[in-house]
Order: sequence, then structure tokens, then C-alpha cells
Amino acid sequence: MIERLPLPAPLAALLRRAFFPEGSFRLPLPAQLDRVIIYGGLVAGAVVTPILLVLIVLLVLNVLTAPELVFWLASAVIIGGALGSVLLKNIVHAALSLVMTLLGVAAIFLLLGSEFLALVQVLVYGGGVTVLLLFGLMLTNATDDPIVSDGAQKPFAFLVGIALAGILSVALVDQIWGAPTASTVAFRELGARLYRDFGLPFEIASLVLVIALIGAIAIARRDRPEDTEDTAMGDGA
Amino acid sequence: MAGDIPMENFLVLSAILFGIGFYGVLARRSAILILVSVELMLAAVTINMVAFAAYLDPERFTGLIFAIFVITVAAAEVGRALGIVLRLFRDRQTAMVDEASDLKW
Amino acid sequence: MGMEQVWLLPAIPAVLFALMGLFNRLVPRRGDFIVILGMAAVVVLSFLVLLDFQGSFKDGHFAPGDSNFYSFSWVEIDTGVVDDLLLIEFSTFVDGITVLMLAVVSIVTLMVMVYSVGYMHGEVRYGWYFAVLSGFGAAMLMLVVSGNLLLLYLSWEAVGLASYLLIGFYWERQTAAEAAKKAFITTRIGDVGLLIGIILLWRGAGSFDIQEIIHFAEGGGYGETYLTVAMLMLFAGAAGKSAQFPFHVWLPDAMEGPTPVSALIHAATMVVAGVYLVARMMPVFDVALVARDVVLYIGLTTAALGATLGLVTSDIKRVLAYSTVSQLGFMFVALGVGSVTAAMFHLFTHAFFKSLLFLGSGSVIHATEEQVVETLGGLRRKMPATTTLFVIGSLALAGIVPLAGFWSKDEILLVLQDGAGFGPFVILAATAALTAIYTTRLVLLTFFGEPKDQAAYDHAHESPAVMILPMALLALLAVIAGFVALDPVGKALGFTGGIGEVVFTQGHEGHAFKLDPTIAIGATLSALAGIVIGFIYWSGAAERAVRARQWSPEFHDLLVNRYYIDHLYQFVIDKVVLGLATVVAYFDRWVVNETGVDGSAQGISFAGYRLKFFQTGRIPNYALAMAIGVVVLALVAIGRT
Amino acid sequence: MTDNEGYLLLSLPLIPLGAAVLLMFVPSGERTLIRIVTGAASVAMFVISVYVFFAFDYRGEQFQGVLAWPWFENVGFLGENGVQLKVGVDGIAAPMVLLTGIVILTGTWVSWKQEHRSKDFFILLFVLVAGVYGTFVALDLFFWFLLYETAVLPMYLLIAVWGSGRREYGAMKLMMMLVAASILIFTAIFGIFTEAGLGTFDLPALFDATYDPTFQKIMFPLIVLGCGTLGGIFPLHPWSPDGHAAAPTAVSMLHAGVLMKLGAFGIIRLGFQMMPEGGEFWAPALLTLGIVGALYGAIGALRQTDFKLMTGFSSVSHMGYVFLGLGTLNLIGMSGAVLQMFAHGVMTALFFLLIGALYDQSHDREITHYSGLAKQMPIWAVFFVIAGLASFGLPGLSGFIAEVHIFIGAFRAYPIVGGLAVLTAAITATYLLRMFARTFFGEADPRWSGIGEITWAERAGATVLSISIFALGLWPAPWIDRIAMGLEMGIPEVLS
Amino acid sequence: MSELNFEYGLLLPEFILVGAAAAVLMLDAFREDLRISRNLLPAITVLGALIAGVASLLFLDRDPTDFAQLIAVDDYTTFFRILFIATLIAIVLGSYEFVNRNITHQGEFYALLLASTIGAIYMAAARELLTAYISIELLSFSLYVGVSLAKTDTRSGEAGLKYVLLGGVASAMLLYGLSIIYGTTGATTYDGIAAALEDGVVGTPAFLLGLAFLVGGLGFKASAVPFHMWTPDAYEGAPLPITAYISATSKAATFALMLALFGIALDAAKADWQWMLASLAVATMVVGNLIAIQQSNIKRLLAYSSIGQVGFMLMAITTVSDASGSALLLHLAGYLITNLAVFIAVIAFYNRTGSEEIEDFRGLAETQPYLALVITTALFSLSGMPLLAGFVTKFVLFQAAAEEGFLWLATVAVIMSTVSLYYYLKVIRQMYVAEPADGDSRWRLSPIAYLTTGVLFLGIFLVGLWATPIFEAADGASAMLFG
Repeated sequence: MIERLPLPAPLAALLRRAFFPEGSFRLPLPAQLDRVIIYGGLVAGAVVTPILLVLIVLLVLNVLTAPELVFWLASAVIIGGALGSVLLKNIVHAALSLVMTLLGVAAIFLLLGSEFLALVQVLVYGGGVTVLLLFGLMLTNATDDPIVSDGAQKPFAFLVGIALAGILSVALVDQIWGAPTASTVAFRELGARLYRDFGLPFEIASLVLVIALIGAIAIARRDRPEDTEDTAMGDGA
Repeated sequence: MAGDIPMENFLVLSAILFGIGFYGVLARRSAILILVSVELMLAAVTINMVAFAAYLDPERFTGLIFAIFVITVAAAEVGRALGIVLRLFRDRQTAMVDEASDLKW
Repeated sequence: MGMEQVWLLPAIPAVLFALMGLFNRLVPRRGDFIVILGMAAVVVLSFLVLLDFQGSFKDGHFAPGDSNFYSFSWVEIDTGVVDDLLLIEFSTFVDGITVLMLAVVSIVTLMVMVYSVGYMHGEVRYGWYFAVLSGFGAAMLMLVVSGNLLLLYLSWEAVGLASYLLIGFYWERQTAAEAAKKAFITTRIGDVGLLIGIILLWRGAGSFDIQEIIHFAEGGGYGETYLTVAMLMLFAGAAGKSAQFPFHVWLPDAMEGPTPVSALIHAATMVVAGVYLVARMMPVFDVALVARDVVLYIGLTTAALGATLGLVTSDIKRVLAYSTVSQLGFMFVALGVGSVTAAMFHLFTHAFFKSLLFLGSGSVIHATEEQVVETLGGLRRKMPATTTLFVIGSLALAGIVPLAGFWSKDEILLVLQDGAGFGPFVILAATAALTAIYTTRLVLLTFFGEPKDQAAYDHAHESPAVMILPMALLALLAVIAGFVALDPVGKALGFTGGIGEVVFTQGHEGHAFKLDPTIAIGATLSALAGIVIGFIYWSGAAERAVRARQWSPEFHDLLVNRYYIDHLYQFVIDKVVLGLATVVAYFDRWVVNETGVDGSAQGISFAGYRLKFFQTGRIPNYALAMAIGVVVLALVAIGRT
Repeated sequence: MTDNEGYLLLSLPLIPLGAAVLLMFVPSGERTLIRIVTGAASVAMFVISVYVFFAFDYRGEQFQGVLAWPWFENVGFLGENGVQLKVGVDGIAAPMVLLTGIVILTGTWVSWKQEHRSKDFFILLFVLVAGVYGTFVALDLFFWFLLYETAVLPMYLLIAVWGSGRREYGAMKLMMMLVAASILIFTAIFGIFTEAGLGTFDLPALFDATYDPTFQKIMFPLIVLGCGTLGGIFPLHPWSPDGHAAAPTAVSMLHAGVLMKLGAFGIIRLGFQMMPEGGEFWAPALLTLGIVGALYGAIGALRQTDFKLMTGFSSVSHMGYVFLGLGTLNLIGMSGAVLQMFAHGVMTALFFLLIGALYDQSHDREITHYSGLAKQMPIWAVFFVIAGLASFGLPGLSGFIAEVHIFIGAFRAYPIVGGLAVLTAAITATYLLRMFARTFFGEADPRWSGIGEITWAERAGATVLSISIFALGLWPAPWIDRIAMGLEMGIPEVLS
Repeated sequence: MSELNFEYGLLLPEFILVGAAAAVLMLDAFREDLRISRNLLPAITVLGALIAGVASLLFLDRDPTDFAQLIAVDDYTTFFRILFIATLIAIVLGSYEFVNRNITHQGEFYALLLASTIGAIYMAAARELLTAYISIELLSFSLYVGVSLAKTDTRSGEAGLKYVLLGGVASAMLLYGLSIIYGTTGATTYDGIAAALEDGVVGTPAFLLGLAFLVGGLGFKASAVPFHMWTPDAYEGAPLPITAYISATSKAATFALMLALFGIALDAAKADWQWMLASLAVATMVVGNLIAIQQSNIKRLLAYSSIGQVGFMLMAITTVSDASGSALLLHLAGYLITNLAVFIAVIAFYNRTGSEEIEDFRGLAETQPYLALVITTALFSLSGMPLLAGFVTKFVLFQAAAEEGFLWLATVAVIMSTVSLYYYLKVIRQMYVAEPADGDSRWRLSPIAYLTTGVLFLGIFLVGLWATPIFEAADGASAMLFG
């Protein structure tokens, strides 16, 4: 796997030995998972490090302020992850690159002054959704032939994507917003606003989650024998 | 914290993310990857919401609440969608979307 | 019983028609005697009207309209616009011609009815026959007494219907049905012209009343061409009914009907309705002289045509039919030069001797069951009475001196000579001669010479008294009818200025009847010559006639095929009318129906068919559709600002 | 006719509807019970129609027997008495009510011998009649259109299930063309309601409202083509021959006899009475369509060899006369048109009754296959001749009165057109007489020896129809006074 | 913050419905041990619905109050509460036989229906973007699940997949639109937006884009044409009761929401979105009705016919005003009754013959005349034939549109409703004219089926002949929106 990286031969050998000594030390994790994390870390590192270097240089030349640096970095991570998940041939890699994007988004939320939201983002997306996706992949045994060819209407898709992004950004940019300044949100008020003013949507959301739960179970579950015989017995009332 | 970053940046970022997400939905054949792309689009929405809340609506920050709800719904969405994808897989042994085209015309 | 109650004359037979039509089965002898009594009453009444008419005939003239008696409005729409009042009313009017016509129609109808008792004996629809005959009488009388043109048109159509029913009496026979159809359609086409003429006249004068129209016309109310077109249209109607040149094709075929019917309708009454109409509207024709000349020339051609065709036809009744066409031509020639008296007088005399001839031929047919002249011959021994009466009739037709035909034909020649110069006079004289020829041919071939078909000859027997009596009466009238015109006789009958004074119309001074010696002698000589030629050609075995035929076969064929007019009409109908109908039907089926209606329906469902395939069933396509939808909405939204 | 006689008017549409509902509960096997119910209903309708016709006082005011029950009031876009169930009759509607009464009476008697699901047949037939009656008496545009459509609603099933020949095609074409035509009427009604701006559908109020001439010029043709299609106007007539050929006897009687008059009635009521200037502007076009339709129908009929198709074409031709009469824009011509609506209604009903009687026994409608029928069916032949003579305008019968008025009206307006109209009458004569000669007279064809005389019900029906033909023919005054008064009051500005 | 009123009492009907849903779920889970019969579940659902219906009647004619500016509890909401609850009862009663036979998870099925009804009610009641969105999600979620409940039939899985994925994309679009509108107007409550629009935010490109995405998202939920592709497949795949439910409640709820949203919030920016909806309406009418001609499966035919009907309703939203509001509500009521009548009759037919092909309706008039009569009346009413609900409601709807100057749109609508008559006639032809397949004998419906179809059948005639009560209720309800 490392051979394929564009590295000078000695550095590659060093890395291989460092990470995969013959004795190949093991993280106390199932074989499958540790390779995934290692690879993920490697890829992320390979992608992020050059951008980081550039940004640091700019920071030093104090063109950028600290928050801007964080913003550019985060947006780079987001866009990189998004493109990865959309373009990569290997289905598993695509799914994993989604995680990168979502974590980038969490950084953005931090930047925009709502730590709670960043936390929720990391927890819900980083944890829950990713695991779910992996389970999905595993159950639809996408892992044994992960290479997925692209859909027939790729050029149209490309056109639409560009058009949408273009129009939206143009329109949103030339809307005169009056150069507002961001402000952080106190956690306590957020709680009050969420549970008192928007109590009703909260309850509806809870119903939505319950329905999603029941639905998923009802659909995905393999039928119990006694269910099917019920139908057979179905009394023609 | 991010006082001096102009809001347009965030909006453009979310626009681009939205565009990529839409591309993903149109181009991908695997159901799960389409789900992934939908998640991207929803993330773009949340960025938008939070940006507007932070910049324009600091005292009532409704956008933030909106973002929270969007995230919960997105999560529920993935869960139930995967249930249906599994059902599809069990019926047709494939998760490719364009195989599932019995219902037409 | 004065002129006011003149509406009673048509009413009696009409009522009888209605009653007999429905209940003739319940009445003994199928109600023939009731109908005859009714008609007898009408004859008496017509004489009473004549007397009353004489009474009021003081200073020899009539103020217009004062003779318009009994009337009630039938349809009245007051359109509110000044004097734009549509008034169709039931009004009656009596003057000289009406009285004459009343007499003629009632007498001849009565004779025919009496005759039919014998002739139609044992027919399956005996009662119905008499009912329709009475109906016909009613319609004819109504036509004659009607005061306004629309009522005239009404009775005109009723007469047409009656003739349709009577011609098609033996409707089991397909030929009779076809003949009836042909008669009704041809007269109907003529009636189209009549109705158009009437409405055009109404449009100018603002009313249908004849006197008002005449008044308006004489006052110069109509435009020149407008009036000519109107009167030509009127004449077309008259020509249709009186079987003049373009419309004469139906009369010979109409012989399919029972012979008494032919005698009544196609000799004396219906066919002369056209003459009566033109006579009635003569004051208006005087204003539209162009139209009157057309009447003259049409009359001439028809007379000549009828006479020539009479020479070659082999069926007795068709010969007489052609002779009627020719004689009607004579009457129209008289009208063409504007002399109502000559025309009406000829009508008066012709009615009697022509119906006599028809009844004669009827008794021949009744006796021998044969109509074709070639199979008859030598019947004089078997049917002496019929023969003598038939000879009297034919002599009258030929125009031999003492008989009625001579006086009226001579009168027309006289009037023609003054009115229209030399050419028409010569043609008419020749036609008169021809008339004599074909009459003699008919008489010789039928009654004299040797019997050609023994079976028919043996079967022949003299007709019963009930048929002979009316013929005898008509023969008597055929003899004395001529003398009426002479002044002394006229005065004897109580007409101060003689018949001529009486038989004229408003605003048209009387025509003193005089006998021009030269024409009289000339006419008699040509008639005698005709008879002699007839004898030469057709006496004995008629071998000379055969040789004449070889001499010019194609001319003979031309005559036999009636100048191919029938073929021309048939061609026109088949090719033009039915062709046009096929085109229209084809157009309707393919253009309006298939492409217009069904086409659009299929178009819509085809559009649905095309759209259906956008629904490919694959999710990426659906998503793409949504994406395009949004992008388009966004672009147009931006574009619109 | 006093106002509280409006209940009689209301009862006209309600009796058939009531009978239809009543029939639903009658088990389909009970043929005698069905006969009693239908017979009673049809007689009741006939008696009321006759009473309404003669009670209508042609010296009184324009709308008589007016009663109204509010339905929707100041709700949504509807203001004061927005939609109300308003009934009333004017000079033009009274004869039409009589016509419907006569035709439904005879139609019901004739279809008593219908075995196949006769209960449903009568239910649908009575719904159709209710629609027709309602349209003639309604004085509220909403209900007018609702009942106008009700008359079309059962047509499909009536023809598709009980019809003969290409019944599905005929039924579908008829239904689709009539409903498609109602698109134009729909649009016109919306336009009128919005343009009037009164927020009410009350017809008298809409008649008095003034619309600007350009609006009228656009809307009038919509009405003419929309209602005209039901009236069998020239370019939009193909449904009529096929539809009638496929329909069962009673339905084609009702349809050709009454429903086509509904179309012409619609043109008068929505077209001329509502938009006089539009009427004046488009009258020549209507006139041309009329005369073209008349000629087209007559010539088309020359070629037809199927009884019903020929009668269908002759209906198109006679309706052409009606449009011609309406186009003349003078009182005589227009009253001639309404007279023709009545006259033709009765004639065609008689035609279809007789053809149906023949078809039920011989199941063959080809004219060329018959000859010498008068021998086997003399009474049938006599009635047929009466209908035929009336249809080509023999004086003394209903056709002549109407046609003479139309010709006079046409001559007053355009002499050439008048001439053509009279010519069409001659063509009508030719194809009818040709049919008489070929089918009634001549030797009896052995093939049809089995055919017997028509049943008593048909004889009674034919007699009633013939009596009305003779009545209008011999003494037209009652009809003419009412129609002239209705027109004079209804469209004073239009009449030149 | 605190002056918002939090009178939870206002939400009583919804609580009852939730309670019923919970009860149904619990009973289904422990069915074997408690040995309760199958029919208890539908009974509880219906009972719960009835109680909720009665409870919502309490709020009738009360002065309109809002709940924390999120939803408004007024005549408008009551009108829809009753309408949706009635639909729920009708569908449950009409299909409990079908459910017993074909669906294994009865408990989940009824719970879903109850939950989606709550979602629908809140959609109608919502006066705030977030509440509106979340209630749309609730309704959509329960329908996503409902569509793929028919475990035995692979079509249901495929339909579910399509509906879920496309639904996700659509809601993402909708959210994006909402975020932009929130951004440009700075408020999420309808009144807030309306106020912001008053003082001139209208017309900026961003706001227009927001509108475009909003219309796109809602267009999906209402199945307007470019976004309608999922409807036919979802209808055909889903089990019949769910199809009925989608065509009835989900459509009606979407239009209730759109009327409120466009009526109150975006009324000021009318010029910007009117053309969007007009073009959508025309496209929907044309495509929906044209493709319907070609269909041979009754569910797919009804899918396209409902798309056609959506075209007509969109017209009312285009010409949003008091008159067209009341016209729309009346039409919705009429449409629901007619649509349910057709579906329940088709369900009854399916229970007997197990087929959805129009071909198999042959000779239904012979074998089951009552059912044939109900279907014919309903189809005629859908196509706008007189004496039936369709005529009155369509007439009023089109007249309202013409009143606002969209005469051309009304004409297109009338043309398309005539086209719709063509394919309804093809079904009727099959029932009445075609002979029954040999061997089919006359069969009887179950009493419940008789009851439901009978009530709906009378309902069609009632709206057709004496629509005044419903029209007055609709007018009162829509008056709430337009002040």
C-alpha cells in the first residue's frame, strides 16, 4: 500500500519498516479495523499536511488571523472529504471520507461560536452515522467487491452540481448582508430557547425518531415464522 | 471568535458542499453512497443555518435550533433509509439503484 | 250563395277526403257515391258562383281588391318595425279566370269520378282512391280561389302530393313508385323556384296578397332585373307543374297511374295550374316583358317537342301525354304574347276533348288489357261507341271546324300573328299540322286496319254504360264548347260583351273575340292535310310508315329516345349530384371525421405514450429530473429580475 | 303564468330524478312495476309540460313562474344571491318544455320492450331528461350549466351498453366531443362571471349587465362553437350521425329530438341574450355555418345507405336551418329558427321511433336490403311518410311553417342564402322520396316476410308525435306568439 | 420570551392520537400473551381517532389563538383536523380486511397511520418554518415506512427505496430554501417573514433562489410535475391502504401548508413566485392527465389522475386569495371524499380478486353492481361530471382562478379535466360494457365495506347537490388566513 505513495524509495522503506515491521506490531484492535484507522490516518495526514504547512506560512506572514486559518483549514478538509466521498471508486473509502467532512463541519461550528452544536455534530455524525454506514456496507457485503462504477448520467450530474454551486454562491455573495459580525451563543439561553419556545417541534421530532426506529426495525427484520403463519390463517372476517 | 471572517465565506462553502452533494446523488449508483451524498447536502444546510444564526440573528439564534433539528432528522433518515436498503438487498441481492427499476411507465 | 262563400267549394271535398281517407272501409261501396255526390254539389255551387259573378259584373270592370272576400289570419308576426308585418292569411279571391277554372275543374273531376266507378271496379284500395281523388279536387279548387300567393303555394304543394299518391297508386309495381318519385321530385324542384319567386315578390311588396303585389308592380315598385328574376322563378314553378320544356320528363312516366287519374290530372286540371298561375300574374308579367318572352319561347319549343315525340311513341297514353305537353305549349305561347283570353279559352276547350281522349284510351285498355298501339287495331267492330267518341275527340284535337279545338287553336294563331311576328307563327302552324298527323296515326293504328294481336282483339268488349256516359257528355261539351266564344252565344248566356269580356284579369281590357277568315281557312286546310298524310302513312298495313323509318333511322332513334333528354338528366343526377354527394360523404368520413376528431384524440393519447417513457423507473433519472426542475426554476427566477 | 306555478317548473326536473331514485330500489326483475313507475312519471311530465306551455301568457312579462331558493351566498367570490336554484320560463323555453314532454312520453313507451337491464336503462334515461328539463327552466347560470352537463352525463353508458352497431366507438366519440365542447362554454361562463363583476350567477341580472364589445366579440364565438357542437353545427357535427346510429331508439329520439335543441337554446340564451353586440358581429358567420351545415347534411344524406346515419345527417341539415335562422338577426328568421327546433324535434323523434321499431324486428339498418315494406307494415309506412313529408317541408305539416319563416328571414337578410336554403329543401325531398320509393313500394322482399306490424306502444307514440306535427303545421299561432314575444323581449337590440 | 402562551391544552387532539398510537403498539407487541383478537387494533385506532375528532370540535369557532407563535389553533386548523381524522377513520375501516390478510406488522401499520395524521394536522396548523418542516418530516417518515411495509411484495421494497432517497433529496432542497429565506428575512414565523417582506427584502436574487428551492421541495411533497417521478412508482408499489393514504392526506396536508405559507408569509412577494406555481400547475395538469391515458394498472392510473388533480389544486395556490382559498378547501374536501371512495372500492375489489389490472374489472357491473356503481360515480365525480362533488368543487375552483385574472389557466384546467374523462371512461367501459370473465359469479361485500363505501357514495352526492355547509366551513376557515 505504501509503495504506491509518491515517496522517494528510502523514505518509503523507512516508513514501511516503521509501521510494518515483519513482526508488525498490532494495535489491540481486530485486524480489519486497525488497518482501516491506520490507512485513514495516513491518507488524512497525506492530504492535510501540505495545506497546513502553507497556512502556517501565511499565518506567520500575518496575512491571516488565527480564526481565518482555522476556517480555511476546516473548509479544505470539508471540500476534500466531500469530493472524496463523491468521486472515489472504492465504496468503503468513499463512505469513510464522509467522516472527514463531518468533522470539518464540527470545526466550522466551533468557529461560529456554538460549541454545543459542534459536540452534537461530532457525536451524532462522527459516531452514529458513520457506524451505521459501515454496518450498511458490511451487511450489503459491499466489501467483497468494493469497486463501484459511476452512474450513466455523470456529465449531467457534473453540470448540475456546478450550476447549483455557481448560482447559489453568486446570489448569496452579492446579497448585501451589511457585514455583520458573528457572536457566540450562551449555552444556557440555547437550552431555554430549544425546550421552551420550540417545545412543540421538539416533541414532534421525538415522534419522528420513534417512527424511524420502529420503521427501520419493521422493514429490516426478517419475518418471524409465527408472523407468516398468521397471514396464512388470516381470518376472512 | 470568528468576528472578522465575512459571512459570505461560510455561505459559499455551504453552496459548494451542496453542489457536490447533489452531484453525488445524481452520479452514484450505490444506494448507500446516495445516502452519503444526501448527508453532505444536509451538512451544507446546517452550515448555512448556523452561519445565518450567528451573524444575523444573534439574540434569538433560531437557526441554531433549526440546525439541531436538521441533524436529528438526518440521523433518523440514515437509520431508516439503511433499513430499506437492506430490505432491497435481501430482495435483489444488489444495492445498486438502477437495478431496482421494475416499476416503470 | 254568392262569391263570399266561395271557400265552401274546396271545403266540401277536403272534408270528404279526410273522412273517406280514414273511414272508407266502414262505408258501403267504400264511399265512392259520397265523393261523387260531393263533387256534384261542387259543380252546382260553381254555377251559382258564376251566376253571382255575372250579377256583379256591372260596368265590365272590377276595382282591385274589392273581390277579396273571406279571410282570417293564420300566421301573424308584428315585428314592430314599421310595416314589417308578416301576415300569412287564408284569403279567397274570385274573378273571371277563377270562375272559368272552377267550372272546368269541377265538371271534369265529376266525369272522371263517375268513369272511375267502372274502371277501378274491384281494385284493392278502391275507397282510398276515391278519397285521394276528392282530396285532389279540394286542393285544385283551393289553388284556384286562393287570394294570396302563399296560400296558392300551399295548395300547389297539396296538389303535388295528391298527384304523387295517385301516380303511385299501384305501388306494388316498382315502375309506378319510381314514376311517382320522379314526378314529385321534378315538380318539387320547380316549386323551389316558385317559393323563391313568391318570397322575392313579398320582399318588395311587403305582403303576399296578389292584388297588392300587382298594384306594387304596376306602380314600378320593383327594380327591373329584380322583377325579371322573380317572375322567371315564378315561371320555373309553373313550368315544373305544367311539364314545360326543361321539366317535361315526368309527364310521360306519370302514365303509370290509373287512366282516369291521367285523364283528370294530366289532361285537365293539375297540368294547367301553371297556365292559371301565369294568367293570374299576367299584369306583373306585363311589367317584366323579358320574362314574358321567355314564356313564349319555352311554350313554342315545348309545343314543337311534344308534337314530334307524339309521332313515334307506341303507347296510347304516352301519345296523349305528349299531345298534352304540346297543347300546354300552345297555351303558354298565347300567354307569352300576353293574351290571357286565348290561353284560358284553349285551356277550357282542351280540358274537355283531352279528358275525353284519355277516358277513351282508358276504356280501350280496360277492354284489351293492352296499351301498346302495335298490338291493337281494328277495334272499331268490337267497340263502336268508344271508337266514335274517340274519333270526335281526336278531330277536336286536330282542330276541325265545328269542334272546340278549331276555335281555340285558331284564336291562339290569330293572337300570335299580331303579337310575335312571322317566325313563331309558322312554327306553331306546323305544330298544329303535326298534331293532326299524330292524332290520325293514333286513331288508325288503334281502331282501324286489321287486328294485330288476335288474343287482345278477342278479349275486347264494349265498356259498360257507366264509362260510356261520361265520355259521351264530354264529347258533347267538346263539340259545343267552341261556340261559347262567339258573341251571340256569349250574350245569350247573359254576358253582355260576350265571353271575351269575362275572361280577363284586372287592369287588362277585354278582348273582343273575332274570327279572322284567312287564318281560319289556313288552319283547317293544314289540319285536313295532316289527316290525309296520316291516312297515307298509317292506313292498312302502314308499310309506308315503315319505309319512312328506314329512310332516316338515326332521326327516328333521336325521336324514340326523346332527344336523349332523359339520359341527360340521368347522367346529371348520377354523375354530378351523386358524385358530389360521394365527395361530401368521403370528405366527411376522412377529413372531418378521421383526421379532425379521431386524429386529435389519437394525437393526445400518442403524446401520453411518448411522455410515458420518461418514467424510466431508475432513481438517478428521477433525481436528475428534480435537479433540472430546480435549476430551471432558479435560472428563470434570476433571469426575470 | 303566476309565480307560484314555479313549483310546477321545479317539478319538471325533479319528477324524473325522483323516478330514477325510486327505480333504484325496484328489483330489476319486476318488469310491470318498472313500467308503472316510468309510465306514471312520463305522463306526469307530459301533462305538466303541456300545462306550462299553454299557461304561459304571451302578453305577460318576459320570465314567468319565477321562484328562487338561495344555494351559495356571500361565500368565496360569490356575493349577494350568488348561486340560487332559480326556475322560470320565457317565450323561447316554453315550446321547448312542451317538446321535451312529448318526446319523453313517446320515448318511454317505446323503450318498455327493452329487456336487457331495463331498470338501469330507465334510471339513466330519466337522469338525462332531468338534465334537459332543468336546462330549459333554469334561470341561474351555475345550475343552467350543471344541468346542461347532466344531460350529457348518462349518454356514454346509455349508448355503450344498450346501443347497437359500433356502439363503443360511437359512445366514446359522442361523449368526448360533447364534453370537449363544454370546455368552450366553461371558459365563456368564467369570462362572463368575471366580466360582469356582480358576484352572482343570476341570469336576468347577467342579461342586464353591460359587457364591453371587444369582450363580447371574443366570448360569443366560444358560446356558438361550444353550444353549437351539441346542436350539430357544421364543422363539429361528426358525433351526431355516428352517435345516433349507435344509440338505442329512445336515446336517439331524445338526443336528436331534444338534446340538439339544447345546443341551439344555449346559443340563444348565453349568446344572443347575454351578448347582443357579439351576436351582431358574428351573425353572418353563424349564418354561413348554418347554410353550409344544411347543404352539407342534405348532400351527405344522399349517399348514406343506413337508415339511422341518413336521419343523423338530416338532423345535421335541419339544425343547419336553425343556425341559419338565428344568423338572420330578424324576428321572422329567428322565430323561424325556434319553430324549426320544435318542428325538427318532433319529426326526428318520429323518424327514430319508426327506425327503431323496424330495427328491433329485422336487426338490419341497410336501406338497400328492404323493398315493399308497405305491404307488411302499412301503419308503419304511413307514419314514416308523414315524418318524411314533414321533414322536407310539405305545407300543412310542421316542417313547412318553420322553413317558410326561415326562408323569409333569410331572404330579408341575404337573398342568395335564402335561395340556397330553399334548394336544400329540394335535396332533402330527393333523398327521402328515393328512400320511400325503394323501401316502401315495389314487390315485398321474401327475406323480411317475418316482420309484423309495430306494437301498440309504438303506434301510440307515433300517433302522439304525428298529432303534434299536424298541430304545429295546421295551427301554428300558439307557438309563434310565444316565440315572437320571447325573442322580442329577450333580444330587442339585436333584431334589425 | 415569556409572553408566548404555552397552553398545551390546545394540543389535546394530538395527544389523544399519540396515546392511541402507543396503545396500538403495545397491544401488538404482547398480542400472543394477552390473546386478544386481531380486530382490536383497528378498533382502538378508530376509537382514538373519534375521541380526537370530538376533542378538536371543542376548538370550533373559538377566537384564533396561537401556540408559541409556532402553530395557530383556529377554524383553519379545526377544519383540517376533522378532515384528516375522518380520512384516517375511513381508510382504517375500509382496509382492515386487507391489512389482516396482507400485512404482517398490523401494530406498526396503525401506529404509522396515527403518527402521519398528527404530522398532517401540524402541517396544516404550522405558522412557523421549523414546525412546518418537522411536521413534513413526520408525515414523510411514516409514509416512507408505510410504503415498504408489504413484506411479501418486492415492488413495495423498490417503491420504498425510491420514495426514501428522493424524499431525502427533496427535503434537503426544501431545507436549503428555508435556510436562505430565514437568512434573507431574518425570521422563521410566517408573520415575521411577511413583515420582513413588507419592508422591501423582496426580489433580491438570494430570496428568489430561496423561493425556487422552497417550491422545488414542496413540489416534491405535492408531486408537481418535474418532481412527480416518485408518485406513480410509490403508488403502485405501496400496499393499497397506504396508497390511498398518500393520495388523500399527504396531498391535502401539503396543500394546507402551502396555502398557509404562501397565503400569509409570502403574499407580499406574490409576483416572484406566482409564475413558478402557474408553470408547475400547467405542467402537472398536462403530464399527469396525458400519461394516465396509457395506464393499465388501476393504482398507477389513480396515481397519474391524482397528479392531474394536484395540477388543479396548484392553480388555487397560484391565485392565492380569500376566494381561491375557500375554493381550494372545498375542492380538497370533495377530492378526499371521492378519492377515498375509489380507493376503498378498489381495496374491496382487490380483497376479492387479488388483481390491480383494469383488465380484470371486466363485467363488474354484472358480478358486483353496487361496487361498479360506486366506482363509476367516484370516477365521474373526479372528472367533474355534474350532480357529483367534482362538478361543484371544480367549477368553484376554476371560477376562483378565473376571477384572479388567470382565465387561460382555468381553460387549460378544463381541457385537461376533459382528457381525464377519457381514461375514466375506459375504466367504466371495462366494468359496464365488457362481459365478465366466464366463471365469475356474483359476490357480496363484507358489511363494513358496504358501510364505508355507502357513506362515501352518499358524501359524493351530498357535496354535489348541497355543498353549502362545507363551502361555508371552508370559507370560514380560509378567512382565518386572509384576515
